[in-house]
Amino acid sequence: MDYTRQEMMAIATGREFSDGELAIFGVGLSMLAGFWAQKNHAPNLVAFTEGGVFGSTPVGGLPWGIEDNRISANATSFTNAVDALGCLVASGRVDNAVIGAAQIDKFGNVNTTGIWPAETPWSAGRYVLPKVRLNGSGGANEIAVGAKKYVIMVTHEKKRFADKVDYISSPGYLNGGNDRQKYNFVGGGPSAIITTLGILRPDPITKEFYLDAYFPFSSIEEIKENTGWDLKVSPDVKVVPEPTEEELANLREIDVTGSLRKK
Amino acid sequence: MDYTRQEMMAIATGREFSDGELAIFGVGLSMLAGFWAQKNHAPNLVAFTEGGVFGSTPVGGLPWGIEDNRISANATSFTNAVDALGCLVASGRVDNAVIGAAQIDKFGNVNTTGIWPAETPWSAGRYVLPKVRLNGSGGANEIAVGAKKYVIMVTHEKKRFADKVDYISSPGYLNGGNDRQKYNFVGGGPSAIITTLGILRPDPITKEFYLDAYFPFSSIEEIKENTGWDLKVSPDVKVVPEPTEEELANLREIDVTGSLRKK
Amino acid sequence: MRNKLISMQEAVAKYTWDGMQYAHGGALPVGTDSIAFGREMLKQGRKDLNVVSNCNTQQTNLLAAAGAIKRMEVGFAGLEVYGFANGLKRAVETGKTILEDYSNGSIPLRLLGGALNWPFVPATVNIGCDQEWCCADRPDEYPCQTKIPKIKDPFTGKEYGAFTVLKPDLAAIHVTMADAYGNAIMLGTEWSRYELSRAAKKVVLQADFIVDTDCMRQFPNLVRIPDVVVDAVVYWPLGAWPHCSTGVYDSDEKEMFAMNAALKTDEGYQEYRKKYVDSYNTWEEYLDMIGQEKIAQLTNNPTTFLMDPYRKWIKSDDAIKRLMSEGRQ
Amino acid sequence: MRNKLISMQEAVAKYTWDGMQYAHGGALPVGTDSIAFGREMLKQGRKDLNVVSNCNTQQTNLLAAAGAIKRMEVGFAGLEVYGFANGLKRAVETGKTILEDYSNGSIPLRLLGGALNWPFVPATVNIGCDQEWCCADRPDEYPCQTKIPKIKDPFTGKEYGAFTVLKPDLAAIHVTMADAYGNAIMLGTEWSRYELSRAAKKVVLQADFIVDTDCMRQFPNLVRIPDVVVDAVVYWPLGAWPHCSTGVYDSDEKEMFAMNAALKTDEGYQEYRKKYVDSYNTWEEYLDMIGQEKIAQLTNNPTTFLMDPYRKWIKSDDAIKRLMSEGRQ
Repeated sequence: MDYTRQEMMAIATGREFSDGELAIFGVGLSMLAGFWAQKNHAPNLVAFTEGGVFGSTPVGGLPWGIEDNRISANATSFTNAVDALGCLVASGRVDNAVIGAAQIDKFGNVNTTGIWPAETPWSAGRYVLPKVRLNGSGGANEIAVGAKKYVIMVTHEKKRFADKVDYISSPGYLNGGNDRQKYNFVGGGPSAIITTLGILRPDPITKEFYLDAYFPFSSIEEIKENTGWDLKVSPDVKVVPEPTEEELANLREIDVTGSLRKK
Repeated sequence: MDYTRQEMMAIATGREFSDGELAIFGVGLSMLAGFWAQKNHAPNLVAFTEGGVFGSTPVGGLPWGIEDNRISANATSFTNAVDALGCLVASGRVDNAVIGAAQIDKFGNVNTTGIWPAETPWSAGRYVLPKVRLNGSGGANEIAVGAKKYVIMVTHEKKRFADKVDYISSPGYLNGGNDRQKYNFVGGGPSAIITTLGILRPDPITKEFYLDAYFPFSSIEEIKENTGWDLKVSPDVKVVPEPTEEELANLREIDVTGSLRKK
Repeated sequence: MRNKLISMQEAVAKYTWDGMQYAHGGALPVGTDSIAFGREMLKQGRKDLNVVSNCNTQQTNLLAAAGAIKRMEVGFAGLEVYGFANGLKRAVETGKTILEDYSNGSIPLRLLGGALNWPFVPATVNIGCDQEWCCADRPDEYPCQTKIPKIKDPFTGKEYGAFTVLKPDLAAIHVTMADAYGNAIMLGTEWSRYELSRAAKKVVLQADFIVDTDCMRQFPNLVRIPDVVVDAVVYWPLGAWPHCSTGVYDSDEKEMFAMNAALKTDEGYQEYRKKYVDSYNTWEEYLDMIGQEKIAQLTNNPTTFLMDPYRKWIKSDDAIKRLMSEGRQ
Repeated sequence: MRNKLISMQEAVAKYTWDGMQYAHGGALPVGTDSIAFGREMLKQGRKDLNVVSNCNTQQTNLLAAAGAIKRMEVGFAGLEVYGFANGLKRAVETGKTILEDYSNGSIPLRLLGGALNWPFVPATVNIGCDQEWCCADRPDEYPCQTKIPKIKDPFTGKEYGAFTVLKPDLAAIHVTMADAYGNAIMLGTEWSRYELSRAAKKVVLQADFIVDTDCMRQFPNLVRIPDVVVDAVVYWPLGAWPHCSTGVYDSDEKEMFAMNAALKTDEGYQEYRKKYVDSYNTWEEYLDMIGQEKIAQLTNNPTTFLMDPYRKWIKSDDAIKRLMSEGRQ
């Protein structure tokens, strides 16, 4: 079957969502994966955006932002950031979510703030300026802290998969184990890292992410090569089932502009 | 001129409001005094209620409550309690207000919670049940803590004017002096106690309320007799000017049901 | 979206139980409240309630008169210009109801803290007064240090208080309009209903009108309670009576006084209950009990124009009954 | 009620100054924002700004590109699907702008804390991560203990953080509709504009439409920003361009990319400024600059039906000019 790595990643992410969950979607890939799940197998997945846009579906193309007219045209409720990110996300009410990452480490900590190729703040012991400034955390910090679980969606490249991220914008399992408890986070932490090559899941005890499954077009070797730490591989490592025709058809109905089809 | 003690009290209270102030009114007498001021001499007095009802005037009679349809019929904005009592009152934004009292003491502390004729919580050293349960503080606690200044409006009776109130529902100057500073209250405290007999004001240093002025129909003696502590009298004690014809006409236009005219 | 329209009986049976922490959603003591829901709780014999009440209303006045309220946290315990709340007053003075005092501004902030799942809420109010020093739950602690404990501002070192947050088991919230999925519009002051809808573990809406979801899509900024936080929707016209519902009906002045007078004694309560609680089952019987003449009078008021933009989406009683039976399938 | 309608020039001259703490009110990086107000600040040469920005927008992207932002607190610094914000990125990477990072949820809570005049806000987010440990204001403190200091929950003894509250000198807030007195209706997500309107010391509204106060009296529950918190009202049609304003116009996709591309370099910024900042004075000239064809295209979008209930109260340009000259008397 003809599908792209991006499409496989979106479908693998969407499969993480179950019917009846309360979910928060971001823009772009995250929203496509979520709305695909709703269309494909989770008709009662209830989603909203961090702006407090409720009950809507995209109209006229993939929204440019989560407050864009394309996601506001058929909303049933507009509230605000304190409501969506505070009362629903940071509070611990949201069942599932997706966030992105510029850089990720073996404990699922996410950096979306900047790139420090030489000295990082933690290696320098002071806040040095980033070489490349990125977007910051947005609402992902609230998701990381509060969501019952969430998926991290990221392009699988060695430079993105670091032993230790330059900057923790959204905390995963921090230094592993029960390190999240130090901060009394209500959320459960990341349940999966879904990449363009496969699916990583956290060890139940150490919380270090290991390779749980790879995509039909990738391999354990390719994944290990593109990971910046010595990635452990599950003895039961699986191949992710490739998209069914129906799954792919549903995705392409959602992805009207074909943004995922660019190879 | 023919006017009641209640009308004199309402007018004396209304005279405390200046044009351009941001004010919060309660129900009943307080609202009459406020809307009278707006009509009489302070056209740009801006008032709202603790429910977050903005821009309205009573329609069809004195409202039964500050959220009654009679005060909601011509509002320009409806918000909520956090907004009105939190963001506007407790925050320190409100310039002036009126609260009532079942019992008041020489430092302007107000009791609206209950009557303990024998043992009070502070004399018993434990929370004993009140003999007579009253309404509690409502939004008056926020006004007492946050308003830049406020008037306490109360019927002048000995049983209400106590050396020390049974229960402080809304703090005035507590034990006097700068005692409010202990709690970092942003508001300035009560500027006057206006009664059916006269006007008491706080000493600038000790914050003990003294008699500043009495009404044309009352006397220093009558007031001292009806006060439960040894009331100090200003050496410059004045007689409050009686209502002018215009003032009274304006009040009676506001008090359409004549609630203040019952003697 | 799930059709959440159920009957009043079902809602009370499913979402309330003895000893629960129950919050009711209204607008101060004269404005809207889920009073019909409270009547049904009485019919079903709920007792030992732990009530969160921003303000007392005729609902809590009635439940207290019935002896159903074991404990109540409150900002204001009266009925504004309608006077003291006799049923509640009697229950408190006789020790039947433990009343824990806060203020009208602190109850909503404590609900907001619950909604945000904060550990506590900073207290700049209700300190330096007997709301801090007197604790009805722990009467021997005076001045109480544990009800609103001291907390230091880490930036200035100054001392303030800390409130516990509120997360009631259930909030029964009166709204002007709801659709079958639980999207709701309130007219008039929200009071603390927004915070309540996020703080409570379960939310039941009691609506004056059921409207089509198209109404919500036309006015999404008015939908301050979206379906995601709502568990059930109950249609109950005139459901805040004898209080007012802005845009719909006035408070029933005569009945407000009469009801409160009745609740002054146990005999009065028993009579009231027979006449105004046990006498009906359906909303049609309830409306008959109020009487068509009275309803015509209360609904002819200077706020009714506020409902005009939404009338075309109002669902008929028949349509509502169809939706209710669909929802059950 | 005071007529607060003034010109854009007057509003910026009166309410902004060099070095001030300036907050802009928008809805994330693609939705509405007071962008026209920011252009006028640039015209008037404002500099050394200390900006409070829930999210970066093209306003802060432009001001940063101009070197006018000395310091900025932010939850999100990008442009969502439109990419990184090149002007801001450049200013941060070169050290021209000190960027202090928070998150999209914590900035509104800090504004709410400012609105409530709290000493601090409990932090359950932005802790256990580099928003806590890295402080751009005090770079030598690592891990920083003073940006989000630890605070103990007095009820459980557990440790959380504490945020400083925000009380900007000015909030310039974009709204869909305002009356001359400052009552305002927002369509679409409020984002943090409600909190901002209460937290800021002064508030200027930038409105797409000026409407009659009768509109507010018909829809008082939509008026989330009442006149009492507003100092001035500025009429500026298409004022969030090239962002979108829900119910009115779409984001201008071509211009969003072109503007951001221009801001990548100082030369690009200089050209942009000449063409899109210095080229107009009145709102008519501003609309000409955008072009009638483009405006027709942007205002023909699937959200325009959201404005329908309010159209009859929209004031004409002539009526607005009359109100502006009346207000000046």
